[in-house]
Amino acid sequence: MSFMDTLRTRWQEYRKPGYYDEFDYAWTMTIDLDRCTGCGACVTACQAENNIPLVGETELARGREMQWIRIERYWEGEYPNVKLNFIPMLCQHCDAAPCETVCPVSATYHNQDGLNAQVYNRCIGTRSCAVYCPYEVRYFNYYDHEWPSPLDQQLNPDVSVREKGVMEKCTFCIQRIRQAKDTAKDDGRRRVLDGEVQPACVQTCATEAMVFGDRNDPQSQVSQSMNDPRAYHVLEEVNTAPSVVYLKKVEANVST
Amino acid sequence: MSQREIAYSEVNDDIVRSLVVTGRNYYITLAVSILVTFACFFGPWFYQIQYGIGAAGMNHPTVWGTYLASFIFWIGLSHSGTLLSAVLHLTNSEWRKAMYRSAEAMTLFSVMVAATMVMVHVGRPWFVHWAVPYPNQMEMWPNFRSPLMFDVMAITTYMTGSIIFIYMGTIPDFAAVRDRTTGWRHHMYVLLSLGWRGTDTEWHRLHWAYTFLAVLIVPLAVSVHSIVSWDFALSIVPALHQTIFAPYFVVGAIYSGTAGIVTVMFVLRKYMKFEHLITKLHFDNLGKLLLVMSLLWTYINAVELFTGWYSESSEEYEALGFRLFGFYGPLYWEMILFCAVAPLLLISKRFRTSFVPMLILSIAINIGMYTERFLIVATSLPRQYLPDAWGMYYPSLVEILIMIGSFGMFTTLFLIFVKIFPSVSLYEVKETLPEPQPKLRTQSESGAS
Amino acid sequence: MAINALGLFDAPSSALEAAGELKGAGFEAPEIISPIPIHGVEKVLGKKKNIIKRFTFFGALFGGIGGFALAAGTAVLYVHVTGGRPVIAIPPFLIITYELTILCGILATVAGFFLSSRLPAMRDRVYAPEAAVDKFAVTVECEDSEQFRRAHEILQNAGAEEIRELGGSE
Amino acid sequence: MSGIDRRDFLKLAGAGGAGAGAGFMIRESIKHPVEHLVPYPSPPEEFSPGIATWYNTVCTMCSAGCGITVRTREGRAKKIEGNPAHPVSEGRLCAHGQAGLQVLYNPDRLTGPMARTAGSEDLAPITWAAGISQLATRIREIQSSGQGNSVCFLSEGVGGHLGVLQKNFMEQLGSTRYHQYDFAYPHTLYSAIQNLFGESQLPYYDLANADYVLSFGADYLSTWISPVQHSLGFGRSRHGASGTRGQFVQIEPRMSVSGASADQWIAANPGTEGILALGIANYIVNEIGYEGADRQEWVGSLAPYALNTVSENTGVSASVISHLAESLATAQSGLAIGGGSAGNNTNGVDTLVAVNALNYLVGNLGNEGGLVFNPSPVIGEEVSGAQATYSDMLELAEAARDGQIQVLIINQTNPVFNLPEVAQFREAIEQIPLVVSLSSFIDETSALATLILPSHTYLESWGDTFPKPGVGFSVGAISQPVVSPLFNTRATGDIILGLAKEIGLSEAFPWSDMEEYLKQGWQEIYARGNAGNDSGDFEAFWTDVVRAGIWGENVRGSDSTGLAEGVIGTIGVALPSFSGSSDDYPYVLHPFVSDTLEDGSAANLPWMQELPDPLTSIVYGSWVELNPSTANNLNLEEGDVVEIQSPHGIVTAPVFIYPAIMPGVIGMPIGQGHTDYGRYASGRGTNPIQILSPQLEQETGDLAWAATRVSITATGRRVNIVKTGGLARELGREIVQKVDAEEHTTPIAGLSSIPVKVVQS
Repeated sequence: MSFMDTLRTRWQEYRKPGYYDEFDYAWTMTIDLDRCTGCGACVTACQAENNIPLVGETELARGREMQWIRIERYWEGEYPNVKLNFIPMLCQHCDAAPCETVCPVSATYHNQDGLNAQVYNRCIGTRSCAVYCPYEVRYFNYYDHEWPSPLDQQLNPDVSVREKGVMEKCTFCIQRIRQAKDTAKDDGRRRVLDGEVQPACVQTCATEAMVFGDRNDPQSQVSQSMNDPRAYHVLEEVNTAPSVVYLKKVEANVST
Repeated sequence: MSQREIAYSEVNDDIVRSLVVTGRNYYITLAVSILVTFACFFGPWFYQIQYGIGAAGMNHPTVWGTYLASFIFWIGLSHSGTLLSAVLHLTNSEWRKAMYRSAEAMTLFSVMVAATMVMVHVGRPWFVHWAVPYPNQMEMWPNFRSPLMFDVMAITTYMTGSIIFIYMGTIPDFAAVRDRTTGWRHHMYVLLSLGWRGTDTEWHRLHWAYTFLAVLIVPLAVSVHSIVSWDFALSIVPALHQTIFAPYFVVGAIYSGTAGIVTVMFVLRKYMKFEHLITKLHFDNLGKLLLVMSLLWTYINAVELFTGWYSESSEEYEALGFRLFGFYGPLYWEMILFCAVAPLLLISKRFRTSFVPMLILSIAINIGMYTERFLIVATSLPRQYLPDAWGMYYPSLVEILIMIGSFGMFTTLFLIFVKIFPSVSLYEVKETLPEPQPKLRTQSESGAS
Repeated sequence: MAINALGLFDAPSSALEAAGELKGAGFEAPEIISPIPIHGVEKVLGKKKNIIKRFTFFGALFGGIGGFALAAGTAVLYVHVTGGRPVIAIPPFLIITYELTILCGILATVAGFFLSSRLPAMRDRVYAPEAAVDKFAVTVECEDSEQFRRAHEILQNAGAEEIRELGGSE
Repeated sequence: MSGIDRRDFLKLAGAGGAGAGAGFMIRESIKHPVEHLVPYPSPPEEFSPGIATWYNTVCTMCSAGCGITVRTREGRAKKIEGNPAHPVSEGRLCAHGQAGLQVLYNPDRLTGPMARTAGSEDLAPITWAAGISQLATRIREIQSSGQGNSVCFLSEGVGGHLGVLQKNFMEQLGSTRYHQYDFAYPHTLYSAIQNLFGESQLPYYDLANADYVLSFGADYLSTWISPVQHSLGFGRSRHGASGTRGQFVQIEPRMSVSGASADQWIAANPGTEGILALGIANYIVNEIGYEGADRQEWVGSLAPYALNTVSENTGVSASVISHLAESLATAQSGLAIGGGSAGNNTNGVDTLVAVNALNYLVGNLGNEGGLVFNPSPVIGEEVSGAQATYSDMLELAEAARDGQIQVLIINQTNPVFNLPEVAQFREAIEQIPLVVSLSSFIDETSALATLILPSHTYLESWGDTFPKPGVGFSVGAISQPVVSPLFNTRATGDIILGLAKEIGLSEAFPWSDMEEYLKQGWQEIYARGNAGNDSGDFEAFWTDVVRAGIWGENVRGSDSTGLAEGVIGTIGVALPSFSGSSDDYPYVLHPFVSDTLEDGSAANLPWMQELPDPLTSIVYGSWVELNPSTANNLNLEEGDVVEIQSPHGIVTAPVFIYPAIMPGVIGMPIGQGHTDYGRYASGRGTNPIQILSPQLEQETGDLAWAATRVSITATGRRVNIVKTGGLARELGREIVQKVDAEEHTTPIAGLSSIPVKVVQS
């Protein structure tokens, strides 16, 4: 191949949008809204796994909550025909993530697993990613958080403790994914098995509303779950191609 | 106009006097503004560096606050100076010449203050150099797809361009002042004037270099504020994600910049005793420009609201509704009053040529424009797609102090400027005066005839 | 050892006249030092070549190519996907290109200005401080005192208020 | 938070300058990472640095007894996860279970024994030897004077061998005063099950296989009995474990988490849930046609519960009642459960009898998707009756006031907080000369103690748990210490054994520590030879059980499908009686156990304080829930501080407008309002238990805590309720999308709207 040909091939390669299709894994989560009871176990599990700081009442009053996964609640109707719908909201790991393009220092990007990764050490704290995120799932460290001793002994050594001025968000428990990949490699396997890795929220969910896995594998539980006709994306109209798929809540016909 | 005939030497005298003779008022003002800068800007900022951005009132989801509003405000204020100067230079407007120097200085210092606001805004300002493309060990380069990176490039270019533009135009003046000063000032001006003599070749080169710079700077200035607007418009935040944003910001910038020039002109005229250099003509012309800008601005605002209403989407409705009638609703109507209604007074020529009313209006316009920037941030971000994530944002004391301090910093820089740079262009003012006629020859000829 | 003659005039027209006469008398490159640019210099002293525009053009061209190369090159050096965009994403990179075009254009213009006007000057040159206020000076380099005398005469006839003899710059 | 006070701020502001600024920046940019993750200087042998070790044990954050796996690194517990082998939780865990780490690592934990010397207000640290001997000396004195019964032991709900140990210890002392006290203990449910089925154990509700579940007041997904187990069942039922998607109906005056997750939420007048249940029963028997042999008996006793009467009493329309009855009866496996506020009225037992009778009528006893009876616990049957009702506690207080109690030992329970002010329990405790607390924290009750002998947390000590209710067969699990003790504390069992030795009861308690005692106890289980001991000798069996974190045997409970003799004739529910007149106190107070803080015992866990309440998103505070129309009538808005006055006291809290509460009912969460209990709990919100009237449940004598009437007065003050949520309305944005149940027939079918890419690997 001549130099020009090489150049042309490379050019075409680099001009191909969204080549995350070719990633090693495409980690995906489905959340069945028909099962979610809004209990909040996922929230606490996430806090425990990912060293999410305690914010305190005064800071919460100033609107500085810090929960990588949160339960949103939406009321419908008025008393007595009133309904409450829960929806867990976490980083959607969008394939066309608005947050990634806006970071001037590439502190957030798409990694080879199709995850939306956040590099804490690289972050300079412009907070523009949080503005660009339509799901509002990016959280900022407004100051150095403290773990009064001995609460600090609980901190997970696999996850870094973020300093002030750094943006953070759900990672799909990337430390667990890393570990599973290492185990697979040690066992001489090419790929992580389905169900071998689960983020803390999925693991703890008592109604089994959440399923996590690789959608590249058509046999995986999550692919099956995505096959459900109830599958949809939240805020589909903003076209972010999320990796979190929700299954529609089922509304029973209650004739009263 | 009612401009009195003045001689060339008088111009030199005036300017050199403004540089060398310094009254007590100047020192008091300078001391006050330095004090304000340190007490309100640097003090709180260092506290914020120590504590974290939490010292400001930002929260989830309103992660941007007054710092960014101030940033846009100062960038906007910078727009009239260099841009106006360049445009008027290219169109050979005579009336530009007495005012463009200070207008450009305003540009320069507002860009500087804006750049500082970026430092104040980011969470880890000590790593802000990572946003600059330079070869490094980590082989990490900034993300050139980011609108914020466009900002970095555009503002750097604009700042460089503005510094060069103002400096190039001042070289002959430095030379003129060089010859009239002594001591450390003389040495400083020797350096600053670069050995300028004023030969015909130098004038010729300067003219062309200056013209090319002007040609380059006009599209640059327009691009800078368009790019700043894309920080917002490229997001998908309701009420920010609007195609009208680039012209909206450019028009707003020129609008507030022009108003800023009026304010600065008034102050210079009054306190530097430039009554004969800065005249009603300038205020009249600036007033006309302000009126045009105000109408444009009002139109674009109407378009913005119309787009939101026409979209029929709950997101746009709620965000615009919150801006108009929410907690910060009164500020919105204040902005409309100051920026859309009050400027209609400019239709009257009597108003345009009265100094004090023009000063009041120009300050009001800039208050309104600051409000606009504040509202862009503070009323859009709290009302986004997921209602359960809605929140409210109230500026904290630190933020308000830093906002006040940024004005102090601007004033300080400007006060230092007027003592170093001739704040009115010597040679261009001279150009506007009638050319000196040869006296001796005339006498001898008349005697002969 | 050259001598410079410098005549001070109080009006640009006189200075122009004097310069024209000097040029007509065979003096090489008489210069006018003035507080303001004088209109019509070209007619008297001939049209000057303007090389700044080339600087500006090539500077901008360099900036344009370099800007795109910077954006695309660094993206290719360290490939990571953001937002599902191509590695070489044309629209955003065009903005970088645009800004760097202007930046390099400006810098090249300044460089062109300095080079072509021989600034900053490192040594003393012929100069009259009054020419920065309201006088117009005409200077010419004379090879010997004879030439200086002739120049003096021409300047005198043109109506110079004062004529100075200044040391050569060589 | 970063340790800057105002003085520092002023200093900084004064010292400000560009140079100083550069200094700040440089310091920030070159500083070392904060070293939160301190490794051991010299690591113990059990672990390798950098490699996680998992230990199976049991969660004791509530009484459900879920199995957990604790992940440890470098000898520190890092994460609690569910134990997949444990049949109660199947690897799942609730938020409280997760927060167990914060019990272990709580900064307010007591670090060693302390005593209050005479005349001093402060507690001074002492040695364990001194503490134990002080207590032992006192007990010996009392014992030798033959007043053994004046020693009282008040524990939290403890089962298994620790419970047995505690009870035996008290028996050896000659004391009958061994009590356990948990605020939310379902006395009425036990009573109802006993009355109706003659079973002493709570049954297992097989939610997973049920396809129509009627819940009367039981917040089974969040706070009631065994939430994780119920949630698992709920999820599986929703996913169609029984063949069709399960439907859930919740009947309660204020929507709970279970109500929010149900398909249908029905508000019946408070206390009339039993009447509603009997109305449904009546409809099933008479209209749908119940064919049992005892039909006539039912017809007779259900006669007063005609549709119209029931509708009038309950406020639920006749069509709804008949619809519920039809759905329940025609469902493949319909299930009715009752508890929570329905069981805490003056007619609590009758109500729950009526509710559970529905299960009999639809014939699901012992069936899949129905009500399965549990066998008696392997260990600790004798402790089952130790739970004190409100009347028992009143009696105890009375005895204390009379000077009949010389020593009170409190183990992790907090009656001062969990009993209404009118019980005057604090005053009673103050009369006791020696109050000893074994609690890990200074809570309101421990604060009254003169001697504090802090025990280990459950993650540091040996123990075992036999979950109640079980899963239809016998299970048990050993809890083992997963970390070495953090502080100078001791396991409760060790304290008792040590005490026994000091008193001179070595013969009765020959074991050196709890582990040995436990092993000896498990010898008996091993000897049953029923399951799990294929492994050979006892040591192997023991290691297997400890390692697996679960033991079970295939012994079912009673498989009778009948009722206790003659119970049908006694079925009937009276209208509830409320304290206070409806004129002076127009609203019924509906206190509910907080979804995040339980009965207040989790209030010292910062994760629980920061976990938004599932229904309101409120954190760190108390609130008063009002129906929008009630609030409108009273001209109140969110954040208005109101006084809630009952005949027995006043509490103040801010108003929260809650769309799903009956207009005549006022909801208040239990859990906040601590005056002690550490930095995260104390001084936050109010405790509605304080103002409860002493209305008793007729049969059990327990407090009918849903039977208080109150009035509201605005104070004119306003506060900002701290909550994480914004506007809880969708505004037509289709965030939570829905599909009609009829369209959604099978759980997995058809093509997805989101294509799945096929990649060869």
